[in-house]
Amino acid sequence: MDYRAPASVKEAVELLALHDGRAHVLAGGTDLLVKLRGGFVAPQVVVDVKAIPQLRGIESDARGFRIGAATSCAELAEHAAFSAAWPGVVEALHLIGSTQIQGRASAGGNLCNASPAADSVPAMIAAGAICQVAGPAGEREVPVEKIVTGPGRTSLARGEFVVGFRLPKPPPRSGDAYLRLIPRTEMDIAVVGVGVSLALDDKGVCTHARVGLGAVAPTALLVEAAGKALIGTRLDAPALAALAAATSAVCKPIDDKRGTIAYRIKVAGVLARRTAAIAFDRARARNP
Amino acid sequence: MARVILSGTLRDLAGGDAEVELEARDVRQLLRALGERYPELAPHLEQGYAIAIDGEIFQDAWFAPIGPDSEVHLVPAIRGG
Amino acid sequence: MNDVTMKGLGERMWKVVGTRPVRPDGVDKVTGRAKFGADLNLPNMLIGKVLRSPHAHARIKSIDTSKAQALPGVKAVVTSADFSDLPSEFIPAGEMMVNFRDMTRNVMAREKALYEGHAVAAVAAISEAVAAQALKLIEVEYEVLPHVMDVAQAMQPDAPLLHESMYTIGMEPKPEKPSNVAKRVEFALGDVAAGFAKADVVIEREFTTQPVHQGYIEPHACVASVSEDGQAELWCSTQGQFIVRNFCAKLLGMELSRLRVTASEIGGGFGGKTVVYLEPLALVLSRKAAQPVKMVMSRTEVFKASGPTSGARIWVKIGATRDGRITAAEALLKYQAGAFQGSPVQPGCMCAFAPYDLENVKVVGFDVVVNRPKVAAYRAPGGPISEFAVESVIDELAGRLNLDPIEFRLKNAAKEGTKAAYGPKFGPIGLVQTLEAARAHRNYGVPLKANQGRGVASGFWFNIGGETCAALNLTEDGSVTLVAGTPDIGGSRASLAMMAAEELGIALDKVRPIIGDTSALGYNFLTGGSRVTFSSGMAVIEAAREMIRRLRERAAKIWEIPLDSVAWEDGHARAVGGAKQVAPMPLAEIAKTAGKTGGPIVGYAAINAQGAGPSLATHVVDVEVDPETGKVTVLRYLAVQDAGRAVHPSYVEGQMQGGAVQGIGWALNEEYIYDKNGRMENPGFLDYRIPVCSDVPMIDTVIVEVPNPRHPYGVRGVGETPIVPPMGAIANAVANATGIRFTDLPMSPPRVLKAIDEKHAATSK
Amino acid sequence: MDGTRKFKVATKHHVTTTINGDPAEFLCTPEQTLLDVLRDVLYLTGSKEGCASGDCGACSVILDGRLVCSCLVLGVEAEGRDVETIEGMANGDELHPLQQKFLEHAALQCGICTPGFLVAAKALLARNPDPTETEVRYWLAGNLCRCTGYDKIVRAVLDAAAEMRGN
Repeated sequence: MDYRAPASVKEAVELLALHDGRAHVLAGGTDLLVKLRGGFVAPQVVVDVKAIPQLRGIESDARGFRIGAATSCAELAEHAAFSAAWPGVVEALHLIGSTQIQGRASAGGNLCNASPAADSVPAMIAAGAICQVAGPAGEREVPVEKIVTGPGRTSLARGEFVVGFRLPKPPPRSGDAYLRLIPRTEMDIAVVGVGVSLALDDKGVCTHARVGLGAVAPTALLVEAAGKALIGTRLDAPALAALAAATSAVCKPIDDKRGTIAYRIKVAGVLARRTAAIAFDRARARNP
Repeated sequence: MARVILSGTLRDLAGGDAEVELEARDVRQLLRALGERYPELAPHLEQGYAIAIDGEIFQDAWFAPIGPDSEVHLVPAIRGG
Repeated sequence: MNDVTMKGLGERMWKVVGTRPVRPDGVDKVTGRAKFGADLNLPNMLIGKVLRSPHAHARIKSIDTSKAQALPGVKAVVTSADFSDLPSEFIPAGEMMVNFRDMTRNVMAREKALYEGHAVAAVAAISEAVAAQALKLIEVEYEVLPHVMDVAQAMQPDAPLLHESMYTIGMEPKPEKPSNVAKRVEFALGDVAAGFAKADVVIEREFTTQPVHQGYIEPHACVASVSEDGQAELWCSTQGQFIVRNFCAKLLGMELSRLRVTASEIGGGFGGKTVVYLEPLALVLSRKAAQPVKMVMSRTEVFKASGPTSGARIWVKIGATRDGRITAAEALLKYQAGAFQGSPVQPGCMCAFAPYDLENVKVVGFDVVVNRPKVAAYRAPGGPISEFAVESVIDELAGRLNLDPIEFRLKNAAKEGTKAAYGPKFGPIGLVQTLEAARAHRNYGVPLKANQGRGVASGFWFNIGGETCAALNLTEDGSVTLVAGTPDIGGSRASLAMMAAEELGIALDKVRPIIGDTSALGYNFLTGGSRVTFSSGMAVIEAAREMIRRLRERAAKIWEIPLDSVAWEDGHARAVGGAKQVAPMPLAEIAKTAGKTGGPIVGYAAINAQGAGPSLATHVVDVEVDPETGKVTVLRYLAVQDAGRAVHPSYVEGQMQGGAVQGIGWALNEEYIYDKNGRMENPGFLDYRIPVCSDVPMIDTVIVEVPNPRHPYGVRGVGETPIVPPMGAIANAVANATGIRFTDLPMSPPRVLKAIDEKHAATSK
Repeated sequence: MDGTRKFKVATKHHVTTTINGDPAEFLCTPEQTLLDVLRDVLYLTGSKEGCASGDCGACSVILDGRLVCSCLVLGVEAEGRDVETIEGMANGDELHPLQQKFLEHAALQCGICTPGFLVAAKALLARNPDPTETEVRYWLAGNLCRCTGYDKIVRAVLDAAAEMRGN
């Protein structure tokens, strides 16, 4: 195995294309190093993308935020403006592993590792994040929910990798939140994860809602029916019940060491309700 | 004579005798006497039994004294983690 | 808040015992200097690795190591052919008897691989990478056999047999066919049928527990070096360097004195480091390669090939009168032994009802082999499993009788003179005192909210003594080196040095304790059975008394007076009885002239410590259950325990707190999960969920002191009892929070939610 | 397969870095983790391997001011970086307040997890000099201890924080 740390996107794309399929992108390494150690992957080369300026840091402008794909979760969580704008995304990022993992893990890595249970992905989906993908044909933008196609699989083409994310500036009276269920309080993989992002009109009625759902299907899902259940409501009990039902309805989980099918389906609805309530409170608190 | 109480598996091996009286001034004498009285029991006695003499447990202690009126229990040896 | 309740003292003024000094090995451990198992490197050292069975049960038809042997950089390859077969012979080990025929098969599979992770071959090479490559070149031909994982299945007449020649011991009539049941044991007192007939209320329940791992953070590790003349050195992380020496010498056919074993600092054991895994392999590899060999397990190997303790099925039936007196109790325990016989079912039987004063008791246990790693001792081996079940039924009975759970236990508590269900009468024991202290504690009165519940459980463990040596060497400047033979897992160098300082009457910092290797002292049984502060402490006190006798002799010679005219007080020799008017002579002064007065002054004790007193505990826990997710949160936790005498109270509390949190893990989340092929699905700390810091509250403690009359300072072991009550206490708390009795561990969120939903479904019908 | 085939010697990288304030150089293969390098190449064995998967925290080090698991960092990634390990925590013969408080509170039993906890706690107090008990517990959730039940560790960290604030 070789190790390369290119300084530009172009150079990285070339390396990835050259070693087609046998090169592995290294961002925070918190998943990759475990796989290397366990012998689950044996790349010819690891391409450390952290030396590429575009992959690091947070920028903001009138339209919103751009985050470098390899920026560590700890850096993102410490960014005051980003945390204020997208608290749900930040709490999801902040739940990826321990403090130690936070110092290394990145949103790009969490997405491209393509685990159905990645914490940041449902929150990013709810937030309507756009993924910036670089490849031999240049850069393209893709909604975050279109990247992962199955456990361990992505839609990225040969030589492509994720360089960053765009998140819009949150509208007035909007809020987002993320909750997950784990057996302990920390250090576990989500059994269910739910991200909700919503906006209210000046009367407190929900005008926009997106629900992202993790760990209950081969990929994280955008649950459109769940969002629709909230729109036009003040998140009263029937609306939350409809939300829970819509969320549970799309679950296609498996029985595994982390939870049963029945458990995941039920808890997905419970968490959707609880997450929406938090997002709702945040939206109301963010009254312009 | 010391009173020796057998229970559970040991009692089965001793043909159902729950209690016997034996002449023994220490643990080794007791084990010998028991083994002679109950040949079925003999091979088990060297395998991890502790001796409770008047309530106090002795392990691997051949010369722990047994009084003339002592009550003696055979108890599986305990090791612990 | 941590409290110490003093009871029944008044015999002497303690100067050192009962204080909380900084431990003597502490600085090494906070600076990274302390050397643990994997921290030793020797010149010319090779790295050894183990090839392990991917199958839960398979006949090994052939092993071809020729390609691995031929790989450049590979220095030795071993299989079971490198170990002589040993006859069936039982000797005492960590928790009960060990059979060398089984042990040699467990360290290296012989005819069959009996569990996933069972060692099949091992290599030593110039680097870890080469060793790993060599493992891939070893060709093993397996015939995969049907496997069996659960005791109920394993006890079926048509179950796949692990050992074709195993016949159940303890069955009448003797079985004619082999089976997976190694042993039946029974303990009985009185007449249970008559007892149940007198009961007004009888409750019987079935329980299951899953295997749980000791979960020490340091993986097994060792370095072996065998020279061309057969002299061997072994460095390893173990709870007993002497038992490692004896096991390895037996497995390798060596003379004991030719193998010197040094115990490294040990990064946790909890019973799991009382057996050998890598050590004999490293020695054989080193003997073949004539170079030092280091071996370290990965975490995956630790889970798949070492530990755990038994999973079990338990049936308990208890009857009581309306006024709260238990009339009869009965239990049936079936414990997984793993691939070889030797589960802790026997101590499990003996502990089951030990906290209670009962006239009619019957407990039957079965030791059952299954295709899982051979169980190893785990903190009070066997006790937590049976006592979880018993404490659950006790609690339910208290509820049925409308009695406070502590009150009900007090009405039936064993005390001094109580005849234990397993036979003997107890000496002074502290259950009543722990119950009373728990009831008086502020935690017992905190009001609870919706979905919250409080649970109580008590626990018992025997504690042991055993063979022990200690040496005290007086140096010329009056400081003392202390050599103990029991590895220090949780601060015992502190407690031993404190007892030496107390007895000699000198300052604690004048005593420097170390753990000796196997050539430094006579035989020591291992660190286990909560025996170190008790037994090594007893040996240290005896060694100090011997040293004091010699100090008095020297003073008597110097003063030219008879020995019995010299007393030892506060670190000084004093002339007494008017023989001579001289100023007391401090220890340091006698030390300075020791060479001129007869040579170096030492104290040595070699004993077989008897009279270990049981330690009893009562725990009280408050939990909150999320009714929509089934998640249980521990809100408050109180552990009360009888320590006899707390030599260093901080480390006694540490045992209580650590055991409680291990128990929380056992109760709520820890379990071995296997797929249908008998392969473990969660062999790592990600999915084998031991409690993390944010999972638990502060663990409040109260130390009760009911001195053990058979120890010079009143000490009882404290290390194991704390893991006994938590599972029962938490199950009882969850029952009080939800109205549902949970009988299966762990009470993980899916299981709890399922029960809650089923209850709702039943009540809404 | 050919039993006599040669094993491939991996190309080693030359890495220049700073460890505990001192310049350091080492050679490592791309597969070696920073933990492997610290322990097996530089013989800084204070950082421990408990899991090699980032789940136990026994290998915690501070990399450019960030707390990380050294088992999840490649050795080559240390190039030009600043690494702080347990061996650099005391100031000469003066223990760090956290080290002192761990001793006073008996916040260790076996001690295998202690270096990781100390490094992690140091990183916490550098960012948050006055943490609550809950903040301490969540910050340290990536450090497993099987002996203490965490009680005395949390107390030691809170006490050290108070002392470092000058209370």
